Formats: sequence, C-alpha cells, structure tokens
Amino acid sequence: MDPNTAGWALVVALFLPLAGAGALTLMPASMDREIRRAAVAITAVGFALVAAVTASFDYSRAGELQFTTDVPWITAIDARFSLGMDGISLPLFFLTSLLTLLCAIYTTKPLPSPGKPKAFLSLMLLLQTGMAGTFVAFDLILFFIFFELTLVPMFFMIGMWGGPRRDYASVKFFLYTLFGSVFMLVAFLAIYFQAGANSWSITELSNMAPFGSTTFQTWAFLGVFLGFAIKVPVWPFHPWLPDAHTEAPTVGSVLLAGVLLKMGTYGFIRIALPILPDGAARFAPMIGVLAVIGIVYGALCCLAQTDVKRLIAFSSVGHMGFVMLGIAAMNEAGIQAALFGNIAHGIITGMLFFLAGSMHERYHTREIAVIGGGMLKKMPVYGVLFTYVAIASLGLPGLAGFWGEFPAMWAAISPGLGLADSYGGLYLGLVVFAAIGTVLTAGYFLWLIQRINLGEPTERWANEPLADVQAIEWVSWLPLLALILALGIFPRLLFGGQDAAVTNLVGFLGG
Amino acid sequence: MDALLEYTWVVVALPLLSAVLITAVGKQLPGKGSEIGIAALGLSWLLAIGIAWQTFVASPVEPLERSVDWTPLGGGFVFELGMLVDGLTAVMLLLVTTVSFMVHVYSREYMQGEPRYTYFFAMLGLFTFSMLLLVVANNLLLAVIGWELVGLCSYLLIGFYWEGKSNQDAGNKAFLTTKFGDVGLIVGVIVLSAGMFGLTDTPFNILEINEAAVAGQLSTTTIVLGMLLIFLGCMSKSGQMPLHVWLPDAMAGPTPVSALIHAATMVTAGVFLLARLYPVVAQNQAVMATIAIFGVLTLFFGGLLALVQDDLKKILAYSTISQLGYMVAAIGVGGYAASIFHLFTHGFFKALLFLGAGSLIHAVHSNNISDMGGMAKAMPHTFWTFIVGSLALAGFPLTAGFFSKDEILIAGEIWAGAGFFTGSLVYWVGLAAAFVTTFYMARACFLIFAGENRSHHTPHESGKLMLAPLMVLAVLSVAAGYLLSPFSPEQPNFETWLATPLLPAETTFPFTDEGTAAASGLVGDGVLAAGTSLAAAGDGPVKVLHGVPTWHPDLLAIVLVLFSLAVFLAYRFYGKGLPERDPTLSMGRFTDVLVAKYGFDDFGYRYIVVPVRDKLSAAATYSSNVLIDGMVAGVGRATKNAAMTTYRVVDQQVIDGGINGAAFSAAWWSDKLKRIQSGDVQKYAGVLVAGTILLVLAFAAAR
Amino acid sequence: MSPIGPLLLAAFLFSAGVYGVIARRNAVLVLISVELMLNAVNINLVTFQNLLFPGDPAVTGQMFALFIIGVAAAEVGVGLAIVFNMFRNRASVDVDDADLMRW
Amino acid sequence: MTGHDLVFVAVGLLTAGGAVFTVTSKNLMHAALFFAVTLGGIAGVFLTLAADFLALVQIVVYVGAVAVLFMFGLMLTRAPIGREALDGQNRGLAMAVAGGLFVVLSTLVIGAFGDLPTAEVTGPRIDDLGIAIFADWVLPFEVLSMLLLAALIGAIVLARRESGESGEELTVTRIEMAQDRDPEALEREQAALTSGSGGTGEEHA
Repeated sequence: MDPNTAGWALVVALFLPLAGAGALTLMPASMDREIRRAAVAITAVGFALVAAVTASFDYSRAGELQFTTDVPWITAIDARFSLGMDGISLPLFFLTSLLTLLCAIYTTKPLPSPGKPKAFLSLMLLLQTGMAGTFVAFDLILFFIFFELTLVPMFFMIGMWGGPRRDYASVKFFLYTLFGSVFMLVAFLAIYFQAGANSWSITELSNMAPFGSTTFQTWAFLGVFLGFAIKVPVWPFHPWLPDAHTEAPTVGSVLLAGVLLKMGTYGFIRIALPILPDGAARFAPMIGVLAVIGIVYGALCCLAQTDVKRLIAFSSVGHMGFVMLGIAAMNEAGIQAALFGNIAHGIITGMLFFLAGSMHERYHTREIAVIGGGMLKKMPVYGVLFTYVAIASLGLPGLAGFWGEFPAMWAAISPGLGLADSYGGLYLGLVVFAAIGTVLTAGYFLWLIQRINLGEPTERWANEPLADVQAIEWVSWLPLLALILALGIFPRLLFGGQDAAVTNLVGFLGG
Repeated sequence: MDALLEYTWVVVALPLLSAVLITAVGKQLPGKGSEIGIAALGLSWLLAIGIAWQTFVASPVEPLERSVDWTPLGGGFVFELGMLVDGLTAVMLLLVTTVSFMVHVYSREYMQGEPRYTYFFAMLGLFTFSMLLLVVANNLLLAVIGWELVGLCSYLLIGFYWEGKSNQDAGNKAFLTTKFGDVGLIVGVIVLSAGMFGLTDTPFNILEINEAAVAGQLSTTTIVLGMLLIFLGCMSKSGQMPLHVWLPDAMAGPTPVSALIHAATMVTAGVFLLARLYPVVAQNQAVMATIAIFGVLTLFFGGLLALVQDDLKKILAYSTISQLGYMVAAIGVGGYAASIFHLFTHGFFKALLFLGAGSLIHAVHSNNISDMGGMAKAMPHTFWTFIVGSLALAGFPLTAGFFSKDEILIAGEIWAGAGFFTGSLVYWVGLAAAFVTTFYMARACFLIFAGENRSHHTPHESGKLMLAPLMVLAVLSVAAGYLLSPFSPEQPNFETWLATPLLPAETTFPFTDEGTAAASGLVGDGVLAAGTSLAAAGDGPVKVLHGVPTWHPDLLAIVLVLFSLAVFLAYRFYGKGLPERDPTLSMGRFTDVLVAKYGFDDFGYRYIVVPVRDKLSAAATYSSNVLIDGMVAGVGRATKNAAMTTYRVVDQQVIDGGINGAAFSAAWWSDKLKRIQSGDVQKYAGVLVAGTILLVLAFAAAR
Repeated sequence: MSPIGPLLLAAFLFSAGVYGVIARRNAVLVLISVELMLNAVNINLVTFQNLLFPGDPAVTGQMFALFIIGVAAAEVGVGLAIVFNMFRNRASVDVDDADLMRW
Repeated sequence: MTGHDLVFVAVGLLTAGGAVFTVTSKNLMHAALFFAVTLGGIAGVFLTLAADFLALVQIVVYVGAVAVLFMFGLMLTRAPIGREALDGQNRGLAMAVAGGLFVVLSTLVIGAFGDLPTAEVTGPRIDDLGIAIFADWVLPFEVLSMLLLAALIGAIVLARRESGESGEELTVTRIEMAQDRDPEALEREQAALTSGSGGTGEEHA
C-alpha cells in the first residue's frame, strides 16, 4: 500500500465497522453464536487492514498527512470529507481498532443482562467508526460528527447493559458530554467565521493561525476547552466519569477508558493548540493547575473508594491529569508525553477494566471489602496479572505508564510559548505536586493490591471454586499485556513515530 | 583501555536473562531455577572481577561511555540507553555482583522448602539487574529507572510472605516511603536536566551534567534545588532520618533479601547517586552542609535505636541506617572516596552479618536475640564469621570497617581544618557513634553466643552452601580494607581507583578559601586529576585527595579506648547471658524515646498516612460526589426551578411566553380559526369568488 | 352586431348563477344555478366563435359549447343521483345540513 | 341599431329576467319553470348569434331533458317552500359577491371588447359542423359518449337503494375503527358522537 495514494484504505477501515454493524442488524437474533463470531471477524478484518496501514505508513515522513482522502462533502458550508493520518493519529487509530477487536473477542463470553449480543455488537461497531473517525478526520465538521457519533452507542451501552444505576449514569454521561459539545460547536463556528468562512480544514486553519484578536482566541479556546475538558475529563468536569465507568458493562468501560477519553486530549492537541495558540498560551497555566489538582485529587479519591471499578475510574482522572500536564507544558516534550500517556493509559486502564469486569463475573461483587483479599491464592495467574497491570498503572519504569508520567513532569519544568518566564515558579510547583501525586497513586494501588490480592482468602470465598484466567480472556488480554511491556521497554515505538508530527504541531504554536 | 570494559553491559544483562529464564522454565528444573540464577550471577561476578581488576590496576582511568539513542523525547532531546564505566562503576559492580552471588548461593539452601522458591530466585535476578542498571547508567533517567525498579523488587521481596498482614504493610511502607523520596529524586533530576537544556541534546547525561557544573554552566539555583531534591530521594532510599522508618520494617522479608537489598546494595543507591553527582554536590557549601548534617543525625540517632532492639535483624537494620549515615556524612565533608570505601566494605561485612543472622535464625526459628544464647558451640563457623563481621562493623583495628570508618573521620577532620563546622561534627559524633555501634554489636554477640541456649530448638550448624558465602564474605570483610590503608600507600589504591571523573584541583570546592584549603590538606598540587584533564596529569603518580593513607596514632588510640570500653560494658551487662533487666531497656525516658523510635513511625502513621488515606481521600471523594456533583446537580436543580418559574410566570401567566405558550396560543387561535371551517360549502364558494374578485382587482390595481 | 351585448348577458347570467349557488339552500336549486353558469359560458363561446372568429374551419367555439352541453347533461344526471342519495340518507336536500366536513 | 339587435335585446332581457327569477323565486316549481324559460331564452340568443344547430341542441337537451329532470328531482325530494326555506343565511354574501362579480366581469368585457367594431353575424353551415365533429373532434366526441355512459351507470349506482343501507352507517364505522384505542377514549368519543348525532337528528326532525 502506498501511503500517498491509498486513501481508500483509511476509508474502508473507517466504515467497515459501520457496514458490519448494518450487516449484524440484518442477522436474525437467534443466531447468537454466529453474530458474535461475525463481530469478531469484522473487527479482525478491520484490524488487519489497520495493521497493514500501520505497516505501510511512511515513518520517515511521519509529520505529513498520509492515506489522505479529500473530497467536497457539504459544499454549501464548505465542509469537506477530509481524512488522513500522521504520526499523532496513527497510534490512536491503531489502538481503537485493536481494543475493539479485543472487546469483540471478549464479548464471545456471556453478556450482562439483558443479553442481546446483536444490539450490543452493532452498537460497538458503530462506536468504533465514531472513535476511529475522530482520530483521522481533518475537517472540523467531520471531526465534530465523529466526535458526537460516539455518544449515542455509548449511551445505550451504559443505559441498557449497565449496572443498577445505569439510567442515572448514562443520562449523566450524555448530558455532561453534550453540554461541552455545544460550546465546542459554537467555538468551531466562531473559528470558521473568524478565519474567513471558507474552510473547516484543520490543517489549513492551523497554517492560518494565529488569527483573530487575543480576546477572540481566549473565548474560542474556552469553548473548545469546555468540550474537550469534559471529555478528558479535566478536574472539576469529571463527575460523570466514575458513574459512567462503574455502571458501564466491561466492554463499555474498556472502550470508554481506552479510547473515548483520548478523544478529548487528542482534540486539545490536534485542534485547540495549533488553531488557537494565543488562547492556549493564556489557558496553559490554568490547564496545568487543573491537571495537577486532578492528579492529586484523583489519587485521593481512589484511596477512599470501596468499589474496584470506581477506584479504577478515579485513577483515570489522575492519569489523564498527567496527560493534561503534558499539554499544559506547550512544548514538544510535553505533547509527546501527553500522547504517550494517552496510549499508555488506554492500554493499561483498558486492561484494568477488563480485569475488574472478570473479577465481577467471578465474585459477583466489586466491593473490595467483600472480596477481602487472597486472590493471589485463589487465582494465582489472575492475581499476578492484576499486580502487573496495577504496577504498570502506578507508573513503574519499564512498563508503559512511566513514559507518560515522567516526561510530562519533565516537560512541564520548562513550558513553551514563553510561559517559562512568566510562570516558571508555578510550573515548578506543578511538577512537585504531580510528583507527590505519583506517591499517592502508588499508595492506592499498593493498598488495592494488598486488600484484594494478598493475604488468605476470606471464609466466604475459601471453598468457592473460582476459575483462573480462561482461554478467551487470555486471547483478549495478551496483546494488551504485551503492549504494556513493549511500550515500557521500547518507548521509541511511540515517541519515534510521533516525533516529526509533534515537531510540526509545535511549529504551529510558534513556541 | 582494555576491551573487557566494553562488555560491562553483559554483567547487567546476565541477571535479567536469569530472571527471565527462571520465570520461563525455572519450575521444571531440578534446582527449581536456583541453578540458573547462581550460574548467571557467577558469570556476572567473574566478569565484574575482571572489570574491577582492569580499572583498578590502571587507575585512574578515563571513564568509558557507550550509549545508543533509545528514544526521542521531543524537542530534539534524546533518552540514551548507555553505560558509564569508571572506577566508581567498577567498585559498585564488584560489590553488587559479589554480594548477589553470595546471596544466591546462600539462598539455595536457606530458602529450601519455602513457597515460591522459583519466584524468589527470579526476583533476586531482577533485583540484581535493576541495581546494576542503576550502577552503570550513563544518564540520570536511566538511573531513575533502575532506582524505581530496585524499589519494586524491594517491595515484592519484603512482601514475599504476603499471607501475613504485617509483611504486606512493611512492603507498602517501604515502597511508599521511598516513593515519597522519589518525588525529590524525580523533581531534582528534572531540575538538573532543565539546567542542561541549552547545552546538550542529552540533558540527563551524568558526565555532561558534572562537567557543566564544574564549568559553572549550571546556575546556583539549579544546583542547590536540584541536589537538595535529589538528596531527598537519597534520604528515603538510603534510610536517612527521618525517612529511615521503612528500613527496619523491611526486615519482614527473607533474610537473604535483607542482606542483599536492605544492607549491601539497594540502600546504598542513595550514597552512590550522591557520589555519581559529586562534582555537582561539591559546587555548593549549603548542599554539602545539609548532606553532612542529615548524615550525622542519622549515624548517631540511628545507632542509638539499635540499643533497645531484641530482633537481631532490626539491630542490624538500625546499624545499617547508622552506617549509611556515615557514608552520607562523608559525602557532605568532601570524603568522596572515604564514603564509597565505607560503602564497599560495609556491603561485605553487613551482608556477612545478615547472612550470619539468617544462619542463626534458621537454627533457632526466632529472630530475637533473647531466644538465642550459647550458639558459639553449636555453630562454630557461623560464630567466627559473625564475630569477624561484628568487629568490622565496630571498626576494630585492621578490619575493613576500621580503615573505611577512619577515612571518614579523617575526612571530617580535614574538612574541619578547612574551616567547616560540619567537619568536626562528623569527627566527634562519628567517634561517639562508633562507641554506640561497638556496644550494641557486643551486646548482640554476647547474647547470641555466650551463656546458655534459651531457644526451644537444638541449634545446628548450617550447611556448606550457607557457610561458604559466610566465609568468603568474612575474608572480604577484612581484606577489602587494605585497598585504602597505610599498607597500600602507592597507587593503585582505592582512592585512585575512584579518581574519576572528579574535579580539576583549582575548581574543587569553589566555595572554600584557597589558602585554608591548601593548608588543611584538602586541596593541593595535582590533587585528584579530573576526568576531563586526566591526560594533563601525565604518566606520573597521581596524588589523592587526602594524601597518602597513613597511620593516625591519635585516632587509633581513641578508637581502641572506645572499643575496649564498649566491649567491657557489654560484657558486664550481657556476658553471663540475658540479664533480668536489660540495661538498655532500663534507662527511663531515654528508653521510652528509643522504643518509640523517636515517634517518627507513629507521627508518620498518625499525621500522614491516616489523614491522607482516610480523611483527605474521604474529603476529596466527598467534594467529588457532593460538592462538584452537587454543584452540577445544583445547576440542574436551579435550571429546573428557573424552568418552573418560567413555566408558571411566563407560560401560564403571560400566556404566550415560551414554547408551551406558543403551543397554547396556537391552540387558541386554531380554536377561533376553525370556525371558518363551517362545513357550509356555499360560504366557501362565496369566499372563493370574493377572493377571485379581490385578486382581479389587486392585479388591476398593480397594473 | 357588437359582441358586447351577448357578453354582458353572459356575465349577468354567470353572476346570477353565482348568486344562486351561494344563496340557495336546496341542492337541486344549487345544481340549477350551476347550469346557469354553464350556459353563460356557452353564450360566451358562441359569441366569440361567430363574431370574432367566424372563419375557423374547426368551429372550436361551437364545438366547446356542444361538449359543455353534453358534459352538463352527464353532470346533471350524476348530481341529481347524489342529491337523491343524500335525500334518502338524511331525509333532506338542504345543503346546510351537509356539513360533515365541519370542524 | 339593427332589427337583429333589437331581437337580441328582447331575447336577452327575457333570458336575464328568467335567470333572476330562477335564483330568487320562493317557489321551487316556479324556479324550475323560470329556469326552463331561461334555457329557452338562451336558445333564442344562440339563434340571434346564427348558431342554429346549437339552439336546437339547447332546446332538445336542456329544455327537453335537463329541465324536466330537475322538475322530477324537485318533486321527488319533497322540498319545503318559502324564502327562508329556500334561501340560506348567505344571501347577503351571495348578493355582494354576485354583484361584485358582475361589475368586474362587465368592466373587463367592456374594457376588452368595447371598442370592437360591430360585425356581421355569420355562423358556420350545418354540414361544416358535421364535418368538424366527425373529423377534428371525433376523439373528444367519442370520449364524451363514454362519459355519458359512465354518468348513466354512476347515476344508477348512486340512486339505487341497497339493502341494509341506512343513515346510521357512518357512525357504526367510526366506532369500529375506534375499538383499537383504549376503552376510556372510546367511551368519551362515543358519548360525543351520540350527542352530536342526536343533535343533528333533532334538526332533521
């Protein structure tokens, strides 16, 4: 595949799941096994295509858009159907495809009530198109549509297959994100008109930037910020997250943590920063402060949780705080770190949600106190995996989490855009508190391991037969487990591919 | 430079390979994986000896740096995977591999029958790899990675018996306390690297940082802030007060682990890192003074705590803290070589003591010295090796501990001579602590070996695999001292071995007054040729910092007197076995303070752990669930109320307002308008015609 | 002869028809009024044919009038049938009663 | 003014008067008779316009058939007699509209044709008409025959009394349709329906 001409590959990879979702709805609901297998087949074919795209991606020109498609779309408003990928999009696109495949494989296990795998898998495939599209759309309108497209399937996933408070959680999720999206859309419109009302192209707008007065940029950035910050979520826009994660079915949680949150940070990096550099420079210290509050705060909240899934959900707040800290640094290293943290968090927390889901399937509870320890005795392999992923999540070097955290702090010590001169002391403080956040993170994870994994099984579970990791779980988890290690040992896998693209991007910032 | 140094990475890689292999196939092997570990470490050890030998005989040597660009970090900066081999590296390699190899051999027998035997060896391999990674790292980031990994291994091995809650807690405490220090380390490394941003693409590179510091390219802020923060990391890792609290608890791990990790190697990582960055440290008086003061506090007060312990491993743990205090204090008074020398000898004799303790514990199934007694007869080999170790620790003349501890005291004396108060502090407090050390070691030895057997078991001598390491280490505990002693005045000795990559004489300690420094012997002609200007020193003999090691009769006399006094006292109290009332436990408030460990643990638990874990977290959750969520819910409620008001006031009272109003008005109008639809077709027709007429008229008018 | 006379007569007849359609309640009378209007149109057609386009070989005007007479006959037949039907169903031919299309 | 014109004025006045009485007469039969007079007058107008054939057709079809048909219709429907009974409440509207229409139409006619010179009235010969019907207009002519046939059949179908047919039919259908809905709404609807149909029933009586 020639990355310069094979734009079709991206289009096919993007809409194959959508077509698959359509095909699934045509199958009779009674063909349960066939539906599940078909979903695996569709996502597998899609992943194979994405893998081929990844393989043929020209890494020597990672800064330029490849696999582009650019045709007029809605001519009345100058919107174009514009797809492409560079070194920044590629890993996220790949991750989306991979996680969906693994989720499809995982869904060959029984679904939570009310079952209905056909509906579930169709929604999941629809979700995949939305998620993947967000990362390769290079037209603001197209981006917005993909961005919003994810809301509906996720809403139904939580609302239909979720836990006892699913109605509350799904509506909360929907309203929060939609609230932000409204402001984002308004900001997009403002950008469009300010830039001369003839293009929605992200690349063109970035090239044009900075345009408009600082006041305009500030307001436009605020709008975009609200949209993305709620999605990330940045403290204090996070309360939807724990509820959504806790109530969502396993696959929903995995995709939510693994990909959906990334759309927010990706939006910051792809849209908010290059198009509105002046606004970004004004907001950067505030973003940094919110990010660090998120880190410390998320960790503190985790310490107080009694529900495993809710704890992991709150840990996301902290981890995304590191990503936002990287963005707040407004320099190449920071963006690099943010993107790495994005992927690392997607893999690790996605994996943690898989584990939490399986734990719930076995214990039928997520209460730490009820599980009461001894998992390492009861299910040794499972316990080891849990420890492994938890340690990865607390940012141990050699595993993926580290390369999102340390470089983010490192980058924040000398923020770009001249922020170092005016806010040098503030940023030093941010680094210190972020580092303290790592201690708290270590604290709650170790405590979690202690309370769940270590010790003797309690009376209640001592004689309960609990299955250790099953074959289907191995299949859907092994890629993630391997990636955690591979990225930790060989961070160049991501850093290398992103480098040129990030350099380009920071060029737009003028920093 | 010989080609052997190029293969230093093999020393590091072998333990990792061992860990991977043991994990993969260990369980299937007859030795359950221990043979892999021993073989790998043996090879590693031999290679390390070769490297040490080459750097030693040729010392001082230019540092050898080899690296590959591992990953870009953005902004043109690069993270290297590289090794830096010089005398310091070689010393540490030798120490780590030696102790690790001994512990491997020892554990094969010691851990026999334990659960997770294979896992234990895999962890040992992983730990050794991490420690060696830290040692050979050519840049601070890689060092941080090794640093964190040894912390993880420490956590996993302290909690090796994870069925028990106290062991789990100990692991958590160790990890979290050191992790707290890591905040300092990480931020410190970041600050230092930030100082390098304009100078290089590899801002973590240790040699470049050192050179930049010496060349005055780093601002004072960078140096002070960076080094103090890094020192915070060193404090937690190397058990400096008040961050030492985890170390005694860490004794919950298996004894070989205590020997390897919590006595000989990992806990010295902090000292090592200070030594690695010594040229930076030496730039600033405040930094050195801080380091010295914390070191002095630790060496004295840490030692005192050992007085009241009954658990043999805890006695050793506190003595480790105290000895680490010596090393840190030495760094703070310009005793770079002395510090590393003590680190080196301490590694051997403390490992020996721990392994000996393991042998004893193995025999009596108790950690407590009050449960032992009379072991000398039953376990003769353990006895004499333990005594050698104890003598070395107490600094009995002609043992390794004597030479190394004296180097530190002399360094303090010279530093004091150069006009620094901390120098005298180190000298006198160091002497006092030596007395304390001798006393508690003598107490332990008398209680263990003299008197009657108080245990419920019949003690038996350990097997060969356990005794052999003891003997090797016992030999080393004496022999290692001769590397830097009046018996080795000429180069190569330990000081020339380490004499890289230090400072050019004229820029050493830029804050000292040149005349005073020269007079005190702190600096002088050709002293300590720097790594960068080593070639300029020519082929002639290189003089070392504190001059040629010589006998110090005054010091020797004081040490001997103190030693005799301490042993005599200990004999009086404990020579006949366990006294009714242990004198160290009968010192009133003093004992209370010591038993309470100065209240650090309690303080930490009560004012840090509990508030953060229980209160602050609850507050945060509360704010998330109630405040923020409540705020959003409040906005929601307010919106609803506003809507109700709108509905009632605007919709209902001002009927046409809002959407409902529009709907109502539409209904109202339609109700009125529908009456036109009377069903009276004739009327329709009439209106139709009338409309036509009107249209015609309208057209006519328009024309 | 001037066409004004017949045309004005036709206009008058048409207006009378309109009046009848609107004012009369009896359905039969309404039909009669419709016939009046049709006849007015016929007068117009014949007038145009014979006074303005006398040479038209297709005699279009008179032909149209002829067809209208035919169609009117059919219409009357069907219309009266509907009236009968209505009378049978509701016992009345009063158009005021036929207001089912009312609101 | 020629004699021809005089004849036209006389016939025209007769026609117009007949029309006026047709639409205003209080007596149904009178109205029908005046209608016949008007139709005859129109036949006269056709004659003065030299349209002999059409005049004959007018007499045969309209005066002979349609007018008689209407009289039968009136007699069969037992219509009440009297102004109030014959005229609706729309008389004012009707008068205004009809008057206005006449004014507009006459204005237009005079405006359009008032300045045309008087011309000799010449009608086509009867054989020309025959040729025109069966040459140029044969298809519409045949279609007209079809239309008449259809009207004939339609009239029969409409006017035939079928068994079981009654005034209640409509109501029944609506109730049947309503059965799909919930019983309460059905009840309400039925109540409304009963009262509504009851009202009309009273009026009928």
